[in-house]
Amino acid sequence: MGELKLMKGNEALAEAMILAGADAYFGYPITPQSEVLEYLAEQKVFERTGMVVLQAESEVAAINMIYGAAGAGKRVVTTSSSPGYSLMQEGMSYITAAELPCVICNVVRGGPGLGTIQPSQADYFQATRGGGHGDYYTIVLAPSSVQEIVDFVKLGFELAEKYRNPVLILSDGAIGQMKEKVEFFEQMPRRTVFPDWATTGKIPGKPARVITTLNIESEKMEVLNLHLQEKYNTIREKESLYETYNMEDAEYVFTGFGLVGRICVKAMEMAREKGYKVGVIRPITLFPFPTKIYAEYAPKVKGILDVEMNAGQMVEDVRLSVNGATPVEFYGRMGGMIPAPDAILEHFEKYFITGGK
Amino acid sequence: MGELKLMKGNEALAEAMILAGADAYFGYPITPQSEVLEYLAEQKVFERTGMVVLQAESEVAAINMIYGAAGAGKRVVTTSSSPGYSLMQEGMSYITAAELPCVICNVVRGGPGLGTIQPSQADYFQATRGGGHGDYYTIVLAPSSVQEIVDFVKLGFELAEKYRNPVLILSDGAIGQMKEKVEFFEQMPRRTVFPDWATTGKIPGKPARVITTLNIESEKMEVLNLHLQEKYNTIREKESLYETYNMEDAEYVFTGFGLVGRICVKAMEMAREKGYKVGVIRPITLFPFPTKIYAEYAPKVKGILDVEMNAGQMVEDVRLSVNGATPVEFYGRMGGMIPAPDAILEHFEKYFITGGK
Amino acid sequence: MAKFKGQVVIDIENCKGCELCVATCPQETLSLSKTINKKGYRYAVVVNEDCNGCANCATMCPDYAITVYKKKFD
Amino acid sequence: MAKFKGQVVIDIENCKGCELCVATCPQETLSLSKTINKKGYRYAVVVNEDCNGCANCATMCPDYAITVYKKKFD
Amino acid sequence: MTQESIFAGFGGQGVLTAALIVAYAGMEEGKEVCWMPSYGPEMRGGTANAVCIVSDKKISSPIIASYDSVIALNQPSIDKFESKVKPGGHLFYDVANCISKPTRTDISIHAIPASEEVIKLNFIKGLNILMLGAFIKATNTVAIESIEKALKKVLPERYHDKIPLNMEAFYAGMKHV
Amino acid sequence: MTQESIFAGFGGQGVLTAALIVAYAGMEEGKEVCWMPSYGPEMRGGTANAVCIVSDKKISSPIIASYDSVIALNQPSIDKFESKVKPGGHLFYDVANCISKPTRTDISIHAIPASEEVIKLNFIKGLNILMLGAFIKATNTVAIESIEKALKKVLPERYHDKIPLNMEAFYAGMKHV
Amino acid sequence: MEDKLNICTPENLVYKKPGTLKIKQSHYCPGCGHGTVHKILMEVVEEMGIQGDIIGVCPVGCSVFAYDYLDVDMNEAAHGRALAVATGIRRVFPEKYVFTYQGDGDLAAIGTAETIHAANRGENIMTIFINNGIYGMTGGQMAPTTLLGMESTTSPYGRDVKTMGYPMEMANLLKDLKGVCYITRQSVHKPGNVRKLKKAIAKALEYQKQGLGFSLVEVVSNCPSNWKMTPLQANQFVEDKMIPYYPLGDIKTPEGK
Amino acid sequence: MEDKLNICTPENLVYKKPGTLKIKQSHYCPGCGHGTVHKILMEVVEEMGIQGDIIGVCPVGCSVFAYDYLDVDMNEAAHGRALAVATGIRRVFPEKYVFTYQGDGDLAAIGTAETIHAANRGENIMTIFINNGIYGMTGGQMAPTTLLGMESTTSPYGRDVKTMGYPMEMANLLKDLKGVCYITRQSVHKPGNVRKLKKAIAKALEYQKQGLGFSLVEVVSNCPSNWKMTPLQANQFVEDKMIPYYPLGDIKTPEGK
Ligand SMILES: Cc1ncc(C[n+]2csc(CCOP(=O)(O)OP(=O)(O)O)c2C)c(N)n1
Ligand SMILES: Cc1ncc(C[n+]2csc(CCOP(=O)(O)OP(=O)(O)O)c2C)c(N)n1
Ligand code: SF4
Ligand code: SF4
Ligand code: SF4
Ligand code: SF4
Ligand code: SF4
Ligand code: SF4
Ligand SMILES: [Mg+2]
Ligand SMILES: [Mg+2]
Repeated sequence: MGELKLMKGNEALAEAMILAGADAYFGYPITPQSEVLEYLAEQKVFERTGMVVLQAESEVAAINMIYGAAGAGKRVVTTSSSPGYSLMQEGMSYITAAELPCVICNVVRGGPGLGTIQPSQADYFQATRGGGHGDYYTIVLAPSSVQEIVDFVKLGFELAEKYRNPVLILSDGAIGQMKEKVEFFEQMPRRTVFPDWATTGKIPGKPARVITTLNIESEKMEVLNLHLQEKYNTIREKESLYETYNMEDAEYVFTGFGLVGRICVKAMEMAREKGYKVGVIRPITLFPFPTKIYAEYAPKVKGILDVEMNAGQMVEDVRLSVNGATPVEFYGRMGGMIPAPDAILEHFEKYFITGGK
Repeated sequence: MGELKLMKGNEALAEAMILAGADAYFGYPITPQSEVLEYLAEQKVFERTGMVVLQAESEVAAINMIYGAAGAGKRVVTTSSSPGYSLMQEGMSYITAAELPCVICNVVRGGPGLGTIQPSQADYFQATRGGGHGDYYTIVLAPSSVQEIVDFVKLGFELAEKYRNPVLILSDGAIGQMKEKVEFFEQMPRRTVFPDWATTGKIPGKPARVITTLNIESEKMEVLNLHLQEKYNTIREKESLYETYNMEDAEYVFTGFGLVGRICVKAMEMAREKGYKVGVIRPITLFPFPTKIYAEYAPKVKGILDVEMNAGQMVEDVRLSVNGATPVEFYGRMGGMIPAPDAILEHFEKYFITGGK
Repeated sequence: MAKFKGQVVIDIENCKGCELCVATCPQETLSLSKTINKKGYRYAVVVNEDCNGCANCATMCPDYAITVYKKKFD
Repeated sequence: MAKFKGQVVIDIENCKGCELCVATCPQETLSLSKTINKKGYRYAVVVNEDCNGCANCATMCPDYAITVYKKKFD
Repeated sequence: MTQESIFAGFGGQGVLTAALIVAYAGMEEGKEVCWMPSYGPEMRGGTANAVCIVSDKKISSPIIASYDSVIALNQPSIDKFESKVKPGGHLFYDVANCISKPTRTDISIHAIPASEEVIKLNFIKGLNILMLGAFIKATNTVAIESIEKALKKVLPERYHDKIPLNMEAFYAGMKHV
Repeated sequence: MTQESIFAGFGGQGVLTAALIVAYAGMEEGKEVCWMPSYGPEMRGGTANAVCIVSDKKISSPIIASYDSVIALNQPSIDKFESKVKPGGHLFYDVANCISKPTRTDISIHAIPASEEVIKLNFIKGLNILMLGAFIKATNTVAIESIEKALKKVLPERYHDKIPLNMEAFYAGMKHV
Repeated sequence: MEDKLNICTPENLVYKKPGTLKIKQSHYCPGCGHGTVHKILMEVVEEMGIQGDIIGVCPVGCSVFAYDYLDVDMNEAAHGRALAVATGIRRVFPEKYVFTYQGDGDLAAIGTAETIHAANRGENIMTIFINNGIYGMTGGQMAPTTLLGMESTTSPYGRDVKTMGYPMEMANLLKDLKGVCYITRQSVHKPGNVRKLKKAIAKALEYQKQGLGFSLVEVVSNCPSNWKMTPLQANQFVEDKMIPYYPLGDIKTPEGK
Repeated sequence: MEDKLNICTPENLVYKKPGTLKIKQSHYCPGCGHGTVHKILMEVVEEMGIQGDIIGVCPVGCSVFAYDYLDVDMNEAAHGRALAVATGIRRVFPEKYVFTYQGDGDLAAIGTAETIHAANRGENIMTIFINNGIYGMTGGQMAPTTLLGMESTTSPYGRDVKTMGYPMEMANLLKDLKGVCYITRQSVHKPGNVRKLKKAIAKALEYQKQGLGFSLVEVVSNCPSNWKMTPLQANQFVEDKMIPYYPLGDIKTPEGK
């Protein structure tokens, strides 16, 4: 096992890209994720692995550089934060329609608007419902620790290339800025053979490759859509990930993703100390959402408290999953505020014990 | 009552803006909505009402021109179609955070990507869940006829100004292109007094006005968010609109928005001819979604068939509304295809009568 | 003194009748047909034998519907 | 021959000790304090009486912390 | 009574206009109308069509899978829409623009020598109006006077002198039903 | 054992570094650690703080509402964090930087003449390390050797000659607990 | 008749469609310059023998379908983003030839930032810029390059400088950027011009081979359909109105103009 | 002592903070040029007596908080969109004065298209362009204007022309656009320059009053914090390195340069 490092989430993210054999990074500075580009620049990655790094003129340009390099069959990645990621929505729609594998990380900050640079989870809808136009989904991974950020870069490229679909790592300002112990995987080689759909230059005797998202005839466009939907269904079946804690005897469930998932565990520990049988479900993939695990436990528990750093977004997926089988309550903080474990416990008691509200 | 005109949805939309006393239109050409800007240009609107019209260099510029002019207290409007509206997502987040009234129309085409220019409803998630970053909602009106397009421009400005919130008219390529009889409202005067928050130039003795979405301290940003959420709840309570047809004795419900709502009515008529007691619920506001009417009928019916020109988006709101009280099935066409009445009937029989699936 | 003789072959189904070749021909060798092709366009036809093989027509053709041959006679 | 006499008033709490005024003063009238203000900055102080009221210091001050007076004596 | 028709042909043959004239005529008579064109990016020589619905009652769906009448001005349109005529409905086509004849027996098929007639009238552009005449004669969707009024609305001022000529083509079309 | 501490002061006083040293030292000892800084846009003279958690078991939440120890290098930090010390916990503050003293009685309060000491040592920049010394002495969160190792990791090469001086400040801090 | 027939033999062939074009009838309107430029570009690719070493990018615009005609690896791009997409490809494949083929709406309106920054970075890319003074694909709206007084669907009474600004001269705008090695303006309205265009494209690719940086080959083209003219009238308009405002010739060369 | 005290009287006042600035200490770092430019701009507004007739737009960047200091109606703008926002205001309020206050990252990177098109349309707007060769707000990343070899957090080994392109000279890029009436480049590193800047801003607003179109007042400024220099060192760097590359003076005037 590799040596342990103490590293910022954003720096670990950048290091993991290099180790994953990424061919290129295109990005634009924005707090709280500028350390990614800064780390890559400082590392002289071109000398390390031949990876190219470019500070684009904007997020719109960056995501389209990703489209170009991914279309050419290379392993590419970009990062941004909320306002910047909003500017990438047209590009995301194109990348998904063209089925180009790539990894994007949104280090979410508090919106809407310019808002604050403090951590938030208010981009959940945008991440899981496709903020861009058309019927598409990006695979969404929600890390809760610096270690998971590293692991999800590797997993992200694997899923992206397996399904020819972009993978979004939904981080936040806190995970991006905090330092934790982290262990890295071995340096992976950069790709030398490219997928046959990639535009690497026409191969004599074979038809020229075309990367396009245009289908003037609706009939053809519907065929593309049916294909995409089939792919999404496969992903729903095969790739959903989650973690549970103390669910065996749980009468109540705390649930939250990313950093909040961890805070829920702490709140659960506090609740158990007070004698409440609480368990935790932490979704790891937000698309596909781990619907089954909620559906499975819903009939067995007295209620679910969903906690988020937003006004209530994932809670819709939780409700869709339990489909009325158990009450689902919500507690959230907004605009960069982080729910503390004791506040979670307090709201739990309010909703489910003293039955207030 | 004014004389009846036979007009294209897009042209009627443009004419309604003029009559509603809009001060400015900023937009960028894209099929299938370019007729809007073209009609305004042809009409010499500046001579008619003093309204200014500008073809922006891009959709990103257009939405920010809207931000500027709306911030200055003027009545402004823009239109686009799917890829263009995706580029406006950062701007929408800013406009909503700054609470600027304005009307936007997305004449939806089939995505994702460049896709097709044929009609679609695949931008429902983007419209109702805020395609941009942060916790925000735009009021969404879904016209099903050329007449409603006209009515909703007027209603749109009223709601936008009442709540200081952008209003999105979610049209589609078919409604935009088709001609129907339409009756217009009287020419309304352009605003001459402006809201006191508007940056019209500092008034001596009063503090200077500031339009901003920035709140470096999370505490302040959370206050803004709480205010916005409170506003959205008021809107949910007060402004939800829908239409029902033959629900009195309905055993089954067809539901769909916009053009599809009308097609559902035709399918319902065909179903009734075959002896099935079918009713129709057509949501008019997509945000706020008319949850109550579904919740009210859910226990009384044997099932709901939700029909959309997408892979299944509004169906999530229907399911959240009925919360398991009755089965909700979905039938949709994608990529610019339009579900025909007989196909709806067929799927209804498959799901609920012959009990297939 | 050497004399050049040219000849053009026109792919009439790909011709869209834009007339650019007709207008550019120094020898007035080309003209548009009375009849239309499958796509409904009148198409370019050779109307005299004075073609000198200059290839102006083919150079101008946006639908690459013209092939040109040229031979020197002396 | 006329002689100008100047005087500056420094808002020490708004001063950030950037020294731009100190460096630009032709009369070396300004310098930074040993002690710090509430914000923790050393601030500009007058160290001689040669001020001629040229206002260079105030012109350069990014924190508009300097007011300048000038009087003609003859 | 409701008449759901579709006019189809090459871009440039004026099928959209023909359908629009019917819509205007229907409006003249206080009927409910809906006109839905096919639309596409700027490309020449493609096929175009327009659905026109005229009805006494509110029109629910402008989207329909089968038609009371199909007016086809070229072969591709015959091929595409013959099967979509409702049983008992009408199919009108221009003889000169038809290579393989429609074959259905459960609908009334009208072979109109339209091209021939307009050449006689030396009014090539009148092809769409001539077919319109046949359609109106067979279906009585709207009155002739309404058509004449509609022409005024649809044709730009500068072509109003051509209205008599258009009506001539219209009557010529009626003759053949 | 778990130690949840927060180091707070003016930007430039080195509170983030002090907390980071503890985290590195904890890692040296194979403990679980988490370091969470406050962050903001490029602005000088603001206040900064960093949470440092050192524990024998997996750290669930890096977000905590109350602390075992608060190390406050200026008055605003004392004001903000005194109330957030867990009963029985520690509050360390620099006498010179304190105008109104903390008043709680259910926690052990350590008034450290840090500024005074570093002036004696003529090592103004050592303020943070000196406070660190007091904190470690009182809580034994990590061993002194680990701190020394951590310094090597945290300080850039070019400052390694300053490590002895830093340790001096560290020991000076310990003296006052 | 005799000698006419037998001169149609390979050794007498002087002009034919290049083999680097796919066999498919184009969707372009009769007389549209796009077809001519496609042909010339592919002639150069064929003659340089780089069909397997070149990657193209076509953004949306009438030429978005270029991939149906150009028999080389192609990427469609979102409106205005061709040079960002091409930069992505260029950076990961430094040894390939990369070109973009963009309209004036694309390159000079929504794509302005991408255009200027790719040029300023000196991306080793050739951009073919089809200036037809209009948005063709979407039905004839005003482009940044639309001439003053020229009618379009969004300037139906002619482009008015007071509210719509001046026709943009992109070649001029880019010429002082140090990353740019070659800028030339050509046309396809006469055989001689078509031949000059071919030389220009060959030059641009030659410079790219030498790694000299960004090159822009502007083609003053036409749009008969949206100009509401016959192809011949359109080319006359190019001669009489477009070229006087957009004069032809080299604007910047590596040798220094 | 005596006479010193009694000269501090209104009639002897020669310089004081303009009344058009709010009473709030700025968040800017010590010696930052933003503060000086704010002051000069407000002096002009005060002297022209247009506090009630001017509307400002500040995009995100260190000066996003300008609305905390400038006592006039202000609109914050998204990064890069200041000139789109200002165009929106300008078009609906033709009779007001409108200005934007933008950084180099904002105006020359993400906002390139908005900048060029507002200028080309000749929007009657004054843009104050703070060129400090860096992204200040976000902690010192490379800007389009960063000098070759200059270090930033994203060019830690100095800006390398091969991969990062050349420092962009926006004033030069814009000067040939016909919609532009006035372009000047000034600085605030010496009292004389600060006084020249004031004249330039006054001129620009004067031209706007006459409706002459777009004017750009570039200010070669500093960023002590991210340049990792003292304010004095930073101003020396402006003198020694920035100005040689970005020479001061008028680049375009309505009278013709
Ligand atoms: C984001 C976005 N905005 C607008 C459009 C619509 N659109 C497609 S092509 C085009 C412009 C075409 O003009 P030009 O680039 O000059 O190419 P041409 O067709 O004239 O060759 C526009 C506005 C789009 N597809 N995407
Ligand atoms: C869409 C978007 N991208 C990126 C950012 C982050 N950001 C804020 S300001 C800024 C640039 C600041 O530099 P500059 O414009 O030169 O202003 P300065 O701070 O140097 O005065 C950036 C990249 C943002 N807020 N929004
Ligand atoms: S080759 Fe020359 S002469 Fe012969 S037809 Fe063509 S243009 Fe005319
Ligand atoms: S130039 Fe080509 S397309 Fe045009 S008429 Fe001649 S052959 Fe036909
Ligand atoms: S006014 Fe002039 S002389 Fe007086 S202190 Fe300021 S700079 Fe020095
Ligand atoms: S210039 Fe202003 S802020 Fe700087 S030291 Fe002098 S008075 Fe203080
Ligand atoms: S619309 Fe214009 S540019 Fe497009 S193909 Fe037709 S003629 Fe060419
Ligand atoms: S970071 Fe730079 S630009 Fe921003 S305030 Fe500080 S010195 Fe000024
Ligand atoms: Mg064009
Ligand atoms: Mg800057």
